[in-house]
Amino acid sequence: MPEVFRFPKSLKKTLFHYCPGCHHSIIHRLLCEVIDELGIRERTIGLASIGCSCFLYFYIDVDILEAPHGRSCSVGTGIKRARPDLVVFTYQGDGDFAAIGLGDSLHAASRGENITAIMINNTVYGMTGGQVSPTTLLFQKTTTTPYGRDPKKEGYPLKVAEILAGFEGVAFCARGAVNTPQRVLEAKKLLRRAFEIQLRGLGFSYLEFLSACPINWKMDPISATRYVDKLAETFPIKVFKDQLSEGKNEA
Amino acid sequence: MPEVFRFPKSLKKTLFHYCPGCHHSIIHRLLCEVIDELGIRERTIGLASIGCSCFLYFYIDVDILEAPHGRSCSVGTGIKRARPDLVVFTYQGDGDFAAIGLGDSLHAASRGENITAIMINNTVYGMTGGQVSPTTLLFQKTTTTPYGRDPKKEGYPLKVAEILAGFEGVAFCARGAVNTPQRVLEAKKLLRRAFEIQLRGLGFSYLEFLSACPINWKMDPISATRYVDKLAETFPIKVFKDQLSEGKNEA
Amino acid sequence: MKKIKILEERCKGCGLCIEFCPKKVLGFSEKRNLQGYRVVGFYAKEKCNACGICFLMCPELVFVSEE
Amino acid sequence: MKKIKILEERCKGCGLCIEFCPKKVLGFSEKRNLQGYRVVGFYAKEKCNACGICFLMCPELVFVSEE
Amino acid sequence: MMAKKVLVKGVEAIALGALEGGCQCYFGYPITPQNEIPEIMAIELPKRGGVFLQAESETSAINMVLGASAVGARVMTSSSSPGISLMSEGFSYLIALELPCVVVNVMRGGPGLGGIEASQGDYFQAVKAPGHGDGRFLVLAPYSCSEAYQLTAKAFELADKYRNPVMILSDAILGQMKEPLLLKSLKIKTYPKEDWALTGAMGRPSRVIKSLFLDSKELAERNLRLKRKYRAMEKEIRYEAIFSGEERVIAVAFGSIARICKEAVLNLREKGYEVGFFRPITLFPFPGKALLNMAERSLGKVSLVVFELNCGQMIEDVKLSLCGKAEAISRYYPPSILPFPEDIEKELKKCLKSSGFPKV
Amino acid sequence: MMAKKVLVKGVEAIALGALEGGCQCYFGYPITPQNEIPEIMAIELPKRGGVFLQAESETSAINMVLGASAVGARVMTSSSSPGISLMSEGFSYLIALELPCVVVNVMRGGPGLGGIEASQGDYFQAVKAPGHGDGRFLVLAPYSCSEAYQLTAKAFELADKYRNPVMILSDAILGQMKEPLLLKSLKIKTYPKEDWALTGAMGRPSRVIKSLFLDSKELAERNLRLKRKYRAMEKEIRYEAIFSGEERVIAVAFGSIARICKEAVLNLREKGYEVGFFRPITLFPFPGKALLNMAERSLGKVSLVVFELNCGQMIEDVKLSLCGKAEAISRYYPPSILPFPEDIEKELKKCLKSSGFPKV
Amino acid sequence: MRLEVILSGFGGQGILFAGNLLALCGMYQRYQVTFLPVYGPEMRGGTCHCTVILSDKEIASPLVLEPGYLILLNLPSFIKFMPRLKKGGLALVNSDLVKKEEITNFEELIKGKRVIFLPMNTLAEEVGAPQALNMCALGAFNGCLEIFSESTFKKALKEMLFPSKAHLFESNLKAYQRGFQEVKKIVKD
Amino acid sequence: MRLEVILSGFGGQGILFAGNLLALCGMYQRYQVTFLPVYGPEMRGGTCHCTVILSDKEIASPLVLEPGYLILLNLPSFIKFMPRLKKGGLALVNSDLVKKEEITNFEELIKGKRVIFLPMNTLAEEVGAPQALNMCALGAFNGCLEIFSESTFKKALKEMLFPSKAHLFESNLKAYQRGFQEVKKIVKD
Ligand SMILES: Cc1ncc(C[n+]2csc(CCOP(=O)(O)OP(=O)(O)O)c2C)c(N)n1
Ligand SMILES: Cc1ncc(C[n+]2csc(CCOP(=O)(O)OP(=O)(O)O)c2C)c(N)n1
Ligand code: SF4
Ligand code: SF4
Ligand code: SF4
Ligand code: SF4
Ligand code: SF4
Ligand code: SF4
Ligand SMILES: [Mg+2]
Ligand SMILES: [Mg+2]
Repeated sequence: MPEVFRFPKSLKKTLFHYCPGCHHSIIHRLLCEVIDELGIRERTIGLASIGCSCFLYFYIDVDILEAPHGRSCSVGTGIKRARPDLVVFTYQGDGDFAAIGLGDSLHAASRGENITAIMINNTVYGMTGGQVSPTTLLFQKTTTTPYGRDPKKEGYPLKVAEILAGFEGVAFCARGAVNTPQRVLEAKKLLRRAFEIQLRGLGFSYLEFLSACPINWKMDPISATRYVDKLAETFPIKVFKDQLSEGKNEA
Repeated sequence: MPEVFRFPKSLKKTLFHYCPGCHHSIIHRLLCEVIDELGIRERTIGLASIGCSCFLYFYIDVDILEAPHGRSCSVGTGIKRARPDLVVFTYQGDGDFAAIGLGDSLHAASRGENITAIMINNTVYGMTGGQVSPTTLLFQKTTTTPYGRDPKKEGYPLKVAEILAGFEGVAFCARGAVNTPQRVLEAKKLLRRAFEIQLRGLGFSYLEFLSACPINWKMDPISATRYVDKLAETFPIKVFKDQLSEGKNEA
Repeated sequence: MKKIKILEERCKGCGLCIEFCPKKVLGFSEKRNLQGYRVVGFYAKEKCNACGICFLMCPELVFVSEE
Repeated sequence: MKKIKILEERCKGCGLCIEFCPKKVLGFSEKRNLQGYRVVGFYAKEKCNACGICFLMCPELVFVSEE
Repeated sequence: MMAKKVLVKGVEAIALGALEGGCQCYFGYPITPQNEIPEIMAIELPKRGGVFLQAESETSAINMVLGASAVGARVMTSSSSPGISLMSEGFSYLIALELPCVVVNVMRGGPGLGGIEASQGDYFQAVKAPGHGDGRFLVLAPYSCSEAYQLTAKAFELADKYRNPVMILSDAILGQMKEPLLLKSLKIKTYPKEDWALTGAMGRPSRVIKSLFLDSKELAERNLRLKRKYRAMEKEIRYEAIFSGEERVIAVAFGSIARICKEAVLNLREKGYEVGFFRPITLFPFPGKALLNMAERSLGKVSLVVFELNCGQMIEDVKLSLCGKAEAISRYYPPSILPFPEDIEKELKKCLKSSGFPKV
Repeated sequence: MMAKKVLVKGVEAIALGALEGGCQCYFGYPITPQNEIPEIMAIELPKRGGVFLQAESETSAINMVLGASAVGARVMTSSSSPGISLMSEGFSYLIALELPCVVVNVMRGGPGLGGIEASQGDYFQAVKAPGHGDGRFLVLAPYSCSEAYQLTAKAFELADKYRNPVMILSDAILGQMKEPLLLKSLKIKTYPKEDWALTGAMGRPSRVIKSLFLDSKELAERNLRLKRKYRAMEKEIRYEAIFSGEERVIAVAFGSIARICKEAVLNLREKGYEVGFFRPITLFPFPGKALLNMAERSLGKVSLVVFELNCGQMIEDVKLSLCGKAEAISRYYPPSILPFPEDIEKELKKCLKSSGFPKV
Repeated sequence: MRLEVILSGFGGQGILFAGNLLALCGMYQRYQVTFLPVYGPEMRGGTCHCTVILSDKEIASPLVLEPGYLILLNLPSFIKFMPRLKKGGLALVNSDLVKKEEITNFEELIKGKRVIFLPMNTLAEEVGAPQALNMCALGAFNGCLEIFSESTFKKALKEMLFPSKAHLFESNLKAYQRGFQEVKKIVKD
Repeated sequence: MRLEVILSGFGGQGILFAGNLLALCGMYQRYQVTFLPVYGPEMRGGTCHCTVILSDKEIASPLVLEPGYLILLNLPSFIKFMPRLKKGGLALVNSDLVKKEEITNFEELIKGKRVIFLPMNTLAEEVGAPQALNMCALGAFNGCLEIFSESTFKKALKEMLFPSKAHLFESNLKAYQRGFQEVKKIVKD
């Protein structure tokens, strides 16, 4: 049993602006718990990217910079290169990280930038009203695939973790979810590991979370949360790479 | 023995502007031979990208459009979507395809755009004077890695074919070279196969050629040509995926 | 055993806590908070085993310990 | 047997043909073309077996068949 | 078909106008406040055998537009301020390659991420520097749903006519506001493209569309040709004016704030104030001659008050038009503070007074 | 250390100036004609404990700049026209976030890929619309290697002083030309950044640097604050003038063509012609008052002839400055046709004549 | 005739739907209309409002400084918009979420203005359509003014729900009618 | 003193190196100097040229319409620049690649101008430095004008070759000297 019922120190008391049942804020809480436990709040810079989570700074009590849409990994690169002593994480949506930002994200990963990138994969562009994203499931209806995602037209779901796992610069690569209590506990461990990897200077740590977007999936919160299991069929929940557990200890 | 000593019909008589010993023009010739043999000259659109090969239109006698740096796959997408009856190929450098264009290239591939993308991997930015590229070998000196490519700083060589092979939208993915007569012959077969895949509408066909850049490698043409073997240690010459040979016949 | 406090003003009525509570001790009350949502309350607080699942699943950090 | 013509004005003197010719019948001549390069010529044309390797390797399409 | 009256948003009117204008392909990337455009196109284009594709970014969207245009399709994209910035390089190429297309910018507050409320902060970018180099767009600024519908349809014709991108410059208010729209069919001309488009070198020499000019004379010539084209576009100049010659103060504005100004001007005129109204509809080419004309036809000294939702941009074009022959005053409202008609009335009255003009 | 004299290209002078200005980080992407800048930085910065990184594109380069600037580093990027366009979105964010940095644009011919010879086609983009919204850069235009060295170093100071990007606007000729440069050490001020930079929330409340403003008043306030800042920048206005009051015609030009004009003007003056010379060094803020002043101090009627390597851009700022008090004539040379001093002399003589001025 | 209304409430309360529907009814009733939604930045939740104008003359400005009517579904809206209500104007307020007691300067805010309190949430729940409190409000609004007929309302509602929400027609109509009737009682009083 | 020179040839002939070196020599000789390279677009090969000005006064324009001197290493350069040579100006021409017979309007082109032909490629090959024909040309140029001393040349050459091409110093120097001597023979004649 983890320590529960405690409001993390790094989490501000502000009410979340997210829709009822949105998983973003569960992940915020976990992130804050990990920041607290690792004692890095005072030397961490968070990157709020453009998406439903762009108000990250209303909630997480660390220094936060707003990055242009898709550019968090490049902005993070600039920060970390200038100040290697700081801890840097990005918090991005699937549209942000893997659509407009794919180039920035993959290059930062390939260079092995010593930052932690968190991608919240809800298979749609939440903030702009539920358009298709590279991670939209096949045949899923969105506002810009009104007839369902057709592999002949929009291609296939992009499997970011699977790509990154093959990069030499990537030290940690995993996919989690927060749609069951067990997975929430597991998710926190993954987060912790991602930061530990960064603290040891091992390279790029990537963490993807499957996440419910009830509003754009047009589901009630409970069904949406259950539906994350369906996402996991296309996007398996798994640790793809963990150089720390593979014995690499210091950069 | 292939038919040799014949100036391809699709190749213009203009002298090449390339440096002595540059492999670009060998690949141009092969491309023209394949276009001739498939009889597609009159319905092919070539995309000249920004790099040493930006003057493609001086040499190859098909309709050619100049694409902004890195955007050939997006431009090609626009063409093919508007006119699916046309045959579309891009001709790009490693900088063009895999640095600035990585997002465009990977997304087009992931969507399974039915076009043929050719990437000439000479591990540097030839046209601008030999700067580091995502495919520069480890410890290789370039004008912007004067102390050699350091994996801690510039990361690891990006293996494009290896990434693309894992994409469902990609129907053909191979890496060749033209630094020996045998490989030249093989290269032509790969080119032919890439276009055949497109003609059958099977999806994205990707073909990478390791290519010598004597001037920026600061080698004489013969040493540079031999040195391509060294590149092949990092970038294995291989057919990664061929859905036609795997039995997929019609889209 | 922990005393659990429900921060009603944070609740958005998503129902995840109710769904996942193994003891089925949670439910919507009649009360509406300032955000306009029906808020969660204990049906049978005594049966709660403080397992923390509601805390884990609640997106709004509604459940906090009383101390 | 094919007659091979050398389009001297195209040659850039890279030497790849010379290097790869299995019969070693090619070499640089004294002549300089308008581009300023020493051009390639046959040392011993009779030994050439028309294998086509020079054509395959020449980046400049210097070697063409005479017909 | 009988013309149907519908209640639509400005952005919906734009989408419907594009369909009426014969748009065949749409490539774009979502951004508020214009997402209804791609959403409508996603539904409608496939029904008509057209192409809708959501690109992975604005950069790739504009390059897809470039490709489709080069092979002769009627093609468009739409975005809002930050997304438009990302298209700058592509814009410059489209202009240089002389490729027609329609670009919609539903402006939002800037700079940076800014806000999604109304703004006219991209005026300079639209009319002076859509990208690097000397390229220009033909820029149309509707101020109502009907005009958005008509101008967007017309934009496809103009783009083809001049082989140049045409921009519809709208803003969050115009885009999100609903008004009745009479869906009448318009006569939009088409122009043959066989003489320049890339269609495969069948029965003709192969063609190249490129913007790299080795020979310096060629590059200069391309630039001068474009410049001549921009002059020729002056034929397309449009504006709306409420003016009799008696006015002492004229409100100049485009887009959403023009509506607010018009309301104020009409109110004031009703009350007997000598105020006029001028609304540029083409922002480039700018209706400068018409403005100058107005200033010169004025019976007394006249002041032009330029109202804008930014920090003062169009004021420069107004000043440049007037050649010092009348006074131009800038009243700007940076995003997202919107004036009400009452505010504008106050400003106009102030100007009437401060210029020493007799009160009514 | 004794000041050393070296023969360097303009772009090398820029790189050396950046090092003198305390540049700590460089992020950029290769593009002709400015590749010497990253190449020098790649050698020199690591030696000094600084950071050099070639980004995978201009878009990512400017965002790396953004990151490094936010944590307090002196940081720069450099590019040329198409690459600058790709940075537009980033520029707008940098301005909105009030982050200092130095951006070098060594302009080449446009639009599109254009050519790599000299051009001043990005003037409008640099001074009016580096990105969407109302943002502005402080723009410095050197015209020699020494000036490039000094202004680049100074740019770092000004960027920090105003918390705003500063652009060095150069061109292919200035960039590629070599001249002797005296490498003297300069006094470049630094400004404390602890009060705004993100350094980790140690011993203080956490900080946010953002440009999204929910509250519309906040966004307007940010815009007005920026506008005030631009006004404050007028303190930095620089220009060079050759003027006595007797002139009938004044050549106005910046950057490379200013050199050619200066040669022509000096030649003509030697021959007794009444021609003057005005060279804006800050392009934004524009030295408009100085120009107006000159026009007003002229003893007779004076014409200003604006020479530019584009299709006519700075002419607008000159006209706006003059408020109709003197005539401004545009003589433009689109890329890549460069006039020789002889051509400029001819033009100036023509203007002297056509204005009906007495011949010497 | 010129009617200027601002509707305001939480994101989830269907403010924009109601405003849009009002404008559509106006259009069917042959008025010139504008409907201007204003919402927070690209985000979910939060307060949102919209402005609807109905007029028998051309409407230039879609913005209204001092509207003649307000429909206010939550407390922040009440506080934000009451000061802008025209003297003598009418505000329809959701008493389920706006409690006089919680507003310090309540009397000052309503001075010279007409305010009608109705428990919109409760009414909507009572007709079994808890989501349709916006329709209740619209019904109440039309109950006060009778600008459009019920058949116009039905036509407009049908169009707006078509096709994906067609099944909500009956419940929405009921909520509308309930609001209409309820306000009649008060107005009659 | 003001000296305006245009050097022109193929990309591979070391035109820019020679022009740069000339300017550096000028600087060491305490002149004001500018060196302006002009080359094709981002590409390899092709013709390239540069302009060098040496003056004892400030140099404003680095561009020269009618240079007093030309150094022309290939045929296209000869055809392009001869018409721009000042009346009475001097052109140094590489006779290995520029053949009078191949130029139709040869006489017209050289009218009123001094032209010196030297086989630069051959001379360079003769001293065993075939790549250094540019140094030959520079030697010949200085042979005509003697603007800088050989020690200045050595200093400048050393600097320009440092560090990666330092080993080429001797062969370049020899080529320079050979050009210098060779032209002396002609000029003496
Ligand atoms: C350059 C640019 N393009 C587009 C947008 C509009 N936009 C805001 S958020 C977003 C996508 C959000 O999707 P995602 O990253 O998946 O995050 P989510 O909201 O789903 O959490 C887009 C396209 C923007 N702000 N900037
Ligand atoms: C937007 C933009 N950025 C940069 C450049 C400059 N540029 C031209 S070619 C090139 C890279 C060429 O490298 P590669 O693609 O590997 O082709 P190669 O020349 O090696 O064949 C670059 C960076 C440009 N033209 N446009
Ligand atoms: S739109 Fe989706 S991702 Fe965004 S807050 Fe709502 S539920 Fe969460
Ligand atoms: S620079 Fe390299 S790639 Fe470019 S033409 Fe020369 S050898 Fe070929
Ligand atoms: S702690 Fe466990 S048992 Fe108690 S309410 Fe929460 S989930 Fe139910
Ligand atoms: S999970 Fe939280 S927000 Fe959702 S109903 Fe339960 S207490 Fe309320
Ligand atoms: S054909 Fe074969 S043998 Fe003959 S020259 Fe060519 S490579 Fe040599
Ligand atoms: S390979 Fe071709 S270009 Fe090279 S030397 Fe031989 S003939 Fe000449
Ligand atoms: Mg998402
Ligand atoms: Mg390359």
